[in-house]
Amino acid sequence: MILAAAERAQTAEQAAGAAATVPKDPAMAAVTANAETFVMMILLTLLAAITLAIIRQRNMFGVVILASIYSFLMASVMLALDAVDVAMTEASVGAGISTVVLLTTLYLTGSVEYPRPRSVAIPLFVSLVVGAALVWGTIGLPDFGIADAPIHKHVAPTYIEYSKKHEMPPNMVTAVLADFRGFDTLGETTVVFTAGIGVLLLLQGGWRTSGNSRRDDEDNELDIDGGEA
Amino acid sequence: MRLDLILRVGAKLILPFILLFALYVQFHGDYGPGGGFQAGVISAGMVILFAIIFGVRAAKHVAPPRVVEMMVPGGVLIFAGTGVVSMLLGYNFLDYTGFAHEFLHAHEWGILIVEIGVLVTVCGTMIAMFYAFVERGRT
Amino acid sequence: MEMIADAISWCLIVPGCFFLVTGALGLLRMPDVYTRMHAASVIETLGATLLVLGLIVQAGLTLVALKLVFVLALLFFFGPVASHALAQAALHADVKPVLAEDRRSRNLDSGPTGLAGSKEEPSP
Amino acid sequence: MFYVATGAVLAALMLAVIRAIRGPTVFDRVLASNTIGTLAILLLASYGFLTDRPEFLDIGLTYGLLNLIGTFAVLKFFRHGDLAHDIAEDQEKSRWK
Repeated sequence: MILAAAERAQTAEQAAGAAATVPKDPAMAAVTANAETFVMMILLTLLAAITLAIIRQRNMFGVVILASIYSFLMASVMLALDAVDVAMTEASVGAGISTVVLLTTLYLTGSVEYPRPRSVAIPLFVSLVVGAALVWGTIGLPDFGIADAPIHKHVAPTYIEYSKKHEMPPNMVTAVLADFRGFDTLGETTVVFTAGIGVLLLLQGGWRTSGNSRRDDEDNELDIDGGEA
Repeated sequence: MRLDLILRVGAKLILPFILLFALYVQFHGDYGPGGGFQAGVISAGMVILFAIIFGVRAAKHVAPPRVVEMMVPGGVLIFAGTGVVSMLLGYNFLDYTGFAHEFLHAHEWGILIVEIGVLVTVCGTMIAMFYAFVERGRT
Repeated sequence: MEMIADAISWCLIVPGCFFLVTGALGLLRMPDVYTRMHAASVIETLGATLLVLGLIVQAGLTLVALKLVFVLALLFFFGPVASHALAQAALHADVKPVLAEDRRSRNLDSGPTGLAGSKEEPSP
Repeated sequence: MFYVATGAVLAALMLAVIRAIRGPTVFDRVLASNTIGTLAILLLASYGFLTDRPEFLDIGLTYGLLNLIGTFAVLKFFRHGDLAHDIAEDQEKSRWK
């Protein structure tokens, strides 16, 4: 049992790449794997508790604060799963920006959730069916962390070999994101750009009037008046 | 009557460190966790903290909305322009091999420039979203 | 040498853990916001400082120790700032501290049911 | 040793989460969230030592720096009902009145 866990941990670490320093001793690896399981179980339980509290909470301020706690715990889970860059993204977005954006939204919408309009049977049914379909879909996936999953056989070893051969940056996530898959990252940046432009268009109401100085505004108004006359 | 003197002094203390940490995350991304997206979010967080403590008007002196809105497409242009330059140098789109005399140096330069593009877009988008949300429903 | 370092970190980490759990217990059990803040400050000052100092001893003279020092300085300077802002906002929102007389009279009146907090979710 | 530290931090984390869920006023929740931020930094540090990879403290630093933004935002919203509220403008207005 312990040996299997050690093997699993080692293979998972090897598959995870060169960024992690693999513990040499198998006993140490077993200890690490057990501790990881323990921490993960507690963190996931806390996440479930926070989620239930968010659902039951009617005051929107409580929801905002609980959501920030959720993102704290989620970043810890990401770190326990060795996804360091994702953990960093979750920490930086969840701790500061998302709280601020949710609060500014609350200023526009009001802070108390309306009581449920109708019966909950249909939404409950829909969400149960969708959730069951998603869980059913995960059965087809390979087990968590096993070494002979297809993703560890073809693409990842190629990247690892290539970046070892050419002595690329030690954090391979950066190399993969910005170099090997630079085209994807360009697409992601374009997505951020598009989302930002969309939000700006929605909130500022088409033509931009905010950034100009007062005199510019008056000029615009005069122009509009002249045009209408 | 300045009730929040302590907040102002505390914010003045922490603001430069947030920006410094953002730069660390940006330029240390090759060796540790982080990269352009995270650094952009952190530096946008600095401007937002400034706006919360010192008021939005002061923040607009620091990061004028015109500049911020230029940053949103500017980063994408930097990113795509890197690709175009590498095509002009005779390689594939976003293949950085032609940027320097040596493979490793060229790719480090390419990654650096591309990450700066990501930083500029993400930072601009976050600050512009904050300004837009904050201005909505007033005046 | 390693044994001495281990002994020093044990001596720092165990009290740190004790103060962490004590502070969290106080955060859960205290009757109102201000006393809870009092308990939480134990976590942020004593517990975190001792724990991080123990980890610094384990890390030795490395970059990790430097980062831990930064974390320590951060907690040291900005925990009190956040606590100050929180207490000020709570006072501004008219959350009254629960006094000993209140508790005694409430205990006489209606038993210990009303201890959980002085006010329901205030809205701005 | 790191087992003890991680266990204690996890126990404190659980107690703080219970307070965040139960907290009657918003300020209790903000306090619990602030405490959870501190505890998350400590968890990252001790867990990094436990798994022999303490290099990832950068994430803890991110927490520490950005936790302040969220706390200040919530508290300012409560104090003034508005994130864009400008105290300097208030003072100018009161001077002219």
